[in-house]
Amino acid sequence: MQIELQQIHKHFGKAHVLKGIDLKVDAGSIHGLVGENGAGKSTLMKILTGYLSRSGGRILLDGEEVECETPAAAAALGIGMLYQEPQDFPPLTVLDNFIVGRDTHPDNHRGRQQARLQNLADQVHFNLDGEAQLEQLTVGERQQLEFLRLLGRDARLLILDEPTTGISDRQKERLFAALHQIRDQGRTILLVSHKLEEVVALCDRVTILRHGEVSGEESAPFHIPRLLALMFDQSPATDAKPQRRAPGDALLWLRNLSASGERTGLHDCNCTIHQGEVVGLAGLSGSGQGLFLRLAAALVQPTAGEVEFHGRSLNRRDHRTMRRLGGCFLPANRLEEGLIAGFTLVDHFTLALRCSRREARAAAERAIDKFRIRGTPDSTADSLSGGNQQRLLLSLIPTGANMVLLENPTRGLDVESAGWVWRYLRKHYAGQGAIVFSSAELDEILAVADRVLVFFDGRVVRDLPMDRVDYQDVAAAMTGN
Amino acid sequence: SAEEVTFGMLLVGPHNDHGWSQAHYEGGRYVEEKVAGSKMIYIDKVNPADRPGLTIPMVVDDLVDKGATLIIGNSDDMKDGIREAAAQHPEIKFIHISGDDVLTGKAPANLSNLMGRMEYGKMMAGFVAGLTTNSGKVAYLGPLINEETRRLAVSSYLGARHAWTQVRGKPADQFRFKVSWIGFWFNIPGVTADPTQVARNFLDTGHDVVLSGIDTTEALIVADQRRKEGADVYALPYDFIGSCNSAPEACLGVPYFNWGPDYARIVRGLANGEWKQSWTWTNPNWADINDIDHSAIGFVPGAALSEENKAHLQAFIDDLGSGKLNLFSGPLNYQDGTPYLQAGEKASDKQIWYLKQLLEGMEGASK
Amino acid sequence: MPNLRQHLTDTLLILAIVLAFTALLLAIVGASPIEAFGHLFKGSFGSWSKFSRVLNVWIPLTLCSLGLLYAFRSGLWNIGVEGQMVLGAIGAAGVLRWGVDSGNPLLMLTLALLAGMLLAALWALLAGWLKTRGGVHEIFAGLGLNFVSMGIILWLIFGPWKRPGIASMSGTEPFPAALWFPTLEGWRVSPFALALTVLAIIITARVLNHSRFGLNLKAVGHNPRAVSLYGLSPQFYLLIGIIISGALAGLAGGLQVSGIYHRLIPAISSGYGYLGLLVVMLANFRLLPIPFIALFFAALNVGSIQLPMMMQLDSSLSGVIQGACVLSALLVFGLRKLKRGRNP
Amino acid sequence: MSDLSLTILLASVLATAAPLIIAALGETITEKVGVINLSLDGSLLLAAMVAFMVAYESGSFTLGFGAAALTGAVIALMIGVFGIYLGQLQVAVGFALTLMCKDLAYFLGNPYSRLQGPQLVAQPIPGLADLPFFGPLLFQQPLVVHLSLLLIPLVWWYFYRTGRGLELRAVGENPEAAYTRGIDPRRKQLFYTLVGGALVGIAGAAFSLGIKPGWGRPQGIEGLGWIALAIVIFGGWHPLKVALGALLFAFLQVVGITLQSLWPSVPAQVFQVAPFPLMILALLLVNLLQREGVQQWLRHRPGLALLVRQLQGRPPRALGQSFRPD
Ligand SMILES: Nc1ncnc2c1ncn2[C@@H]1O[C@H](COP(=O)(O)OP(=O)(O)OP(=O)(O)O)[C@@H](O)[C@H]1O
Ligand SMILES: Nc1ncnc2c1ncn2[C@@H]1O[C@H](COP(=O)(O)OP(=O)(O)OP(=O)(O)O)[C@@H](O)[C@H]1O
Ligand SMILES: [Mg+2]
Ligand SMILES: [Mg+2]
Repeated sequence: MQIELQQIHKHFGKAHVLKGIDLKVDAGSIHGLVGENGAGKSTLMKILTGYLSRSGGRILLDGEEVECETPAAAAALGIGMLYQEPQDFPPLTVLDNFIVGRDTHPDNHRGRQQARLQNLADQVHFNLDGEAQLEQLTVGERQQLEFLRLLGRDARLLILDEPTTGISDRQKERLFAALHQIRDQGRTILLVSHKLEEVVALCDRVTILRHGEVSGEESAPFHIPRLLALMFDQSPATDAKPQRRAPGDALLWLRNLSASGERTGLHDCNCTIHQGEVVGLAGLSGSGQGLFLRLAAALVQPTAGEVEFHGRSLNRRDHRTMRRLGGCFLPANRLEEGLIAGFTLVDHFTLALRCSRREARAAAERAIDKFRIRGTPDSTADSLSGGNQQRLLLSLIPTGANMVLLENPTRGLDVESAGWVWRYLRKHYAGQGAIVFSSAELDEILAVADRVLVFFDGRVVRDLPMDRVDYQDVAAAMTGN
Repeated sequence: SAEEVTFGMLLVGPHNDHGWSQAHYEGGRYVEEKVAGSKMIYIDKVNPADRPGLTIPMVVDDLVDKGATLIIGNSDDMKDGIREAAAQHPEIKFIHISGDDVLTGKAPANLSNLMGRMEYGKMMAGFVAGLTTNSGKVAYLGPLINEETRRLAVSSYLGARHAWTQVRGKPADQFRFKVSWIGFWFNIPGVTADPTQVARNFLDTGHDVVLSGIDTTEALIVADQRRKEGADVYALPYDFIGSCNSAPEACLGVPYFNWGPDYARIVRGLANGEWKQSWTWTNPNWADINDIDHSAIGFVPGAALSEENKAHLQAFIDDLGSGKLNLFSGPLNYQDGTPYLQAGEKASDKQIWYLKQLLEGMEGASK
Repeated sequence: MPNLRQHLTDTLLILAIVLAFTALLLAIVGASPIEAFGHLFKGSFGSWSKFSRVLNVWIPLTLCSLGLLYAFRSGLWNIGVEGQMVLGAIGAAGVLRWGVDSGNPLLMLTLALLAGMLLAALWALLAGWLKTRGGVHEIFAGLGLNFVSMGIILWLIFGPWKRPGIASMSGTEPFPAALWFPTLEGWRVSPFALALTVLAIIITARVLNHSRFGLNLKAVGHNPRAVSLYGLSPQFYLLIGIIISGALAGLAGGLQVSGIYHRLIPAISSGYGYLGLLVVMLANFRLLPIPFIALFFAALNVGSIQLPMMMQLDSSLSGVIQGACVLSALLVFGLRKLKRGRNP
Repeated sequence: MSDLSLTILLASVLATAAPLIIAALGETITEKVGVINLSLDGSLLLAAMVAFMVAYESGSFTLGFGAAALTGAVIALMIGVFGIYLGQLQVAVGFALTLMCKDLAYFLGNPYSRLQGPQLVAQPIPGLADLPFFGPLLFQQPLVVHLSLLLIPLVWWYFYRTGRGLELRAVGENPEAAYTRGIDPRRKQLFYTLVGGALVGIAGAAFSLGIKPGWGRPQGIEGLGWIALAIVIFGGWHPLKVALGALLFAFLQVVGITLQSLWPSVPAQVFQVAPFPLMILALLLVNLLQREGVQQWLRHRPGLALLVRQLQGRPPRALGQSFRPD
């Protein structure tokens, strides 16, 4: 099946996420879609399967315009998708999960379905127990099951959004072999991935998205540095980095730390953060950086190991202890975890500074001025644009903080503001303490950090001082090489 | 010269409850019919559960506003409220049904107490039950425990025991009389025992006649269900002359209140400017207890009562009326074995009114 | 002020739906809607004595609703107000029983209200604790505790606290008049209780809308995940919210005992807790409309007695109207939400 | 207890439990698909009134039961439209409906108070009724008892052995995922909410036409709706355990009366209120057992762990949340 998307637009409320995407996929090919976090890949695919509505644009299958208004309609057209976040039913059994749905074989005979499942699993050498509870499976195994479902359907177009999360290399090989086989049957595959070497190994053609726009299209054979260049903004070198100081005393210890959560969990992490350091956490999203920051902030309790801050163990403590000792955390999903929708700037300052409303208003005015927040003291947090929400969060960091943990701190900021923010953060917090931040943009990390921790699959795979960092090496480590 | 009297009636339950409140309501209607120029204004469901926030003095204010010069409160529960209202409206006359404020001296001068001697009705009900039971096991579905409910249960017991031992000549030790209290005048799920359940339980445990002491007719309905399923069981409802109607085939009869004559007497008196505070405990009209114009209480035999037993009942009523028979005569012991009446002693009104326990021979809680 | 206009149209719309629905019901039972509404109105605002009766309902209803507002602010559905009110009544009655002969009625009344608030707050804390620690949803914890409190009050009235010799629905022995909250001549409402309620409204307005505590509470209700970043403990505020909620319900219960019934009766809570939930929902969880809606509901409760007296209609019509108000409000708010969602 | 034969006791339990089982299973269906119908206490009452009214006027049980089912479904429809499609809090809608339906029942039912109406009685099934033990237990019961007993395996079978049942559970767990698989979760939710509501209506009719025949104020079933809701939780949203919960409650009620006469000193309220603290304790237990520490402790005690797993029930994940496709 040949797919053509024309001028697809998508707005989420005020956010313009897809800005006129054109995409053409040849029948019987494996087409790759790559781009940095938040580029709009998943959104585009969800529009194609009818899960999301589109704000504008046309979809053509084999030259004919189709609507794709619901997943059911898309399924009827022969489109099937493996979602990035597993769309399944953890409390049900594997077999139940395999059966349920109007998009597949309308046969509820458990014996026959079990046989089908077994048969499909054998084809790709997966190993799944039909009677197991799905929630006891790893995310990788859940993805495998979803993939088998998809395989078992007569879908002419298979969309795979990050299908290789958490599966072993052997299984990956089998999966790839199966994908080649499917392609050779004449079916079309759209593969969304961050992992460039997979894309390179599998795809016939690749489209690169950046900030909701198509930034390029390449055909095999691929040149990885070129793909990287199309994916990430090559921001002009930030002058935020002053003279590197020698790290001071240790502030934060993480010992044999493990925790569950996110996609991968965190496994056996050891490191020490010293005063004066600016540490960047690199890695694909959901590789454990978020969990690392939350563990350090005592927002999540470890399943094993220990966090120690200023010589005090944070196990069994909550964030308030951390905060009293000078810690501070800024989450990436600002409105869910950081700001309080419906609360004004003044409200936020009242909460954060524990002061009177008059003082809070003054503080809010100062912050608006200083951080160039486009809003008034009485604007509510949810009425601010994404970038301004981020500025508000930054302005709420207490002045005396000595351990600032930031998750994607400049997300949604333009390059110039980002530069200003980093100068500000360095000036005010790097001296009296340390800054630890994650970022989806490797360039930012390389530009700002004194030290880089590279995460892959829930593990810290590199811990490098800046002078030993090599762009290619880190990018490779991030993608599992 | 007679004045026109508007009287206000406070009914604790719904006016059409086929029970206690309806009996009062019909009494009021009787007055309207018989006493020229009289008019009733009633409010039913006067209880805090049904009418949150309503207190007796408030309702009385309202009725007085509407021109009532006599207020009748039909529930024991209104005791304090009526007394309070009476103190606030000295020019208005009050009747509290089933109360004892006049006896205890707490009542202001414009408050009287009125009650019918349902003890006789209950004796008749018990008597009929004792005549009819095959198993010798009679059950009493009681509401909550207080002096009034105790004396009614005891009266039933005395009547039933009399029928069993004296009329049928059976040994007293083969007779069982069981009382279960549901905890309230009607069912409140999650709070009271479920009367339907209790009645079933009675029948399941071999009792074949159930006397109801509560406001609603569960006992009769359950007995009727069981009859339709082939069991030979009966029940007697309480309070209202028409109570048997909801299941005539299972009904042995109903002891009922007939408030009309007393009410008419009082209203007529008021119309003529007469009022005397009194504590009145009215007897049935022994000549004809079912004489609607003269008897304060009555007993309607049910469709299920055999002709033979009807005759026994009539004789029993005659004996009670003539004074030949007084069931409240000693020797009688309380349930815990302490003496209630010595041999030959006859209970005074106060001894009956303030009955402290159930009697020896009855099963069930006294307190 | 597009906001004000929207509120106004919403209100009118809700009223129109309710009027139409009620008129339909009355037509079904063959009664004249005009007459019924007339009686409802005259029965509640027709005279001072009637109006004072409305106020007597308004007081506990408002107190419960205010309390509920605290719980809702912190994100909890405190359906247990009903039981908390009962416990408040029990606490107050306990103190008054104990202090019958103390010779210091003012002290006793104060103590009674405080004890009622304390006991109710503890009862609420139990529900809150079940929620935060035990993971038991507050609706079921609250409901279960409501039934338990019903069991306790009946047990007290028919057991340890029963009147000498008898136990009845009429409750415990009434307290001597010295232990009643005094009322003004011709009024049936205690000015003290009225003042207390107005005070509660003012304090609640200040606390919820103009204090840091209120802000913290609201923050927890809005986004429990974010507040820990501001150094607040969400659990603490949840508990505080429900405790205040309970204490206000307890105050209402205490006033019922000391100001209205002058004794403990089984139905002491009169369903005001549940009705309060409706009031708050109809107020769309805002403070300002609460006293007015509570007044409207109280008037319905009081005026509805005229229906059986004058028209032989069942007075449960008032409850139907109250429910219909909330449902049509939910409908109107829901449609508005839908419209907003469609064209942002 | 001595006077009471086991058969009769159990037969009585079955009869008492019948409407509760029907109502609780109805609510189980509703909640299993992710919707919470909190209006049970009012729905039961209104349906009971309508059933009595219709059966009284028409003399037909079928019409009575049908009208009650319709009543329950209409109330459920309000929950569905307000909660599922308009995105209002289902709990709020349900609660308002609870209070309103109750008053509506008394308002409209007033003229039918305490009339002698039709009532279902036990129909001994020829042949089977004379069996020892099982005869009186199962075959001398009113039809609603059979209905309730049939419904238990039926619901179980539907939930766990049919494709539609699987879809139902899937929607209740994760409507988004169901949506991605071509199911319209909102339509499913509305449909099963209506089915559940209709069953609740039938339970109401079972009261006023069978188990507690008649209509009046108080009807004597106020509060049972809350109990049914509690039983659903107690039963962990599993039809068999829910039915067991209803039977247990009925058993407590029936035996409570016997126990009361055995221990007259214990106030009657204790036995009546018992189910509620029991429900809270059950919920508490279920939640505490899911704690990491407890789970770890249990890992070394497989026997106990198995028992705990049986006890555990988890609400459908999407319970009470409204799903709205983009
Ligand atoms: N439901 C939503 N509401 C609002 N914004 C959304 C929503 N879903 C996605 N977005 C925003 O749209 C943008 C594109 O998201 P999308 O999930 O398509 O990115 P992606 O390219 O798949 O990223 P990743 O590699 O992290 O999966 C992001 O900025 C995201 O925050
Ligand atoms: N819900 C709202 N209510 C009121 N004003 C709003 C609302 N949402 C956004 N705004 C205002 O509209 C303007 C544009 O918002 P938008 O989110 O499009 O900004 P943006 O260009 O994306 O900015 P940024 O680069 O900071 O993300 C901003 O001034 C913002 O404060
Ligand atoms: Mg994505
Ligand atoms: Mg923006």
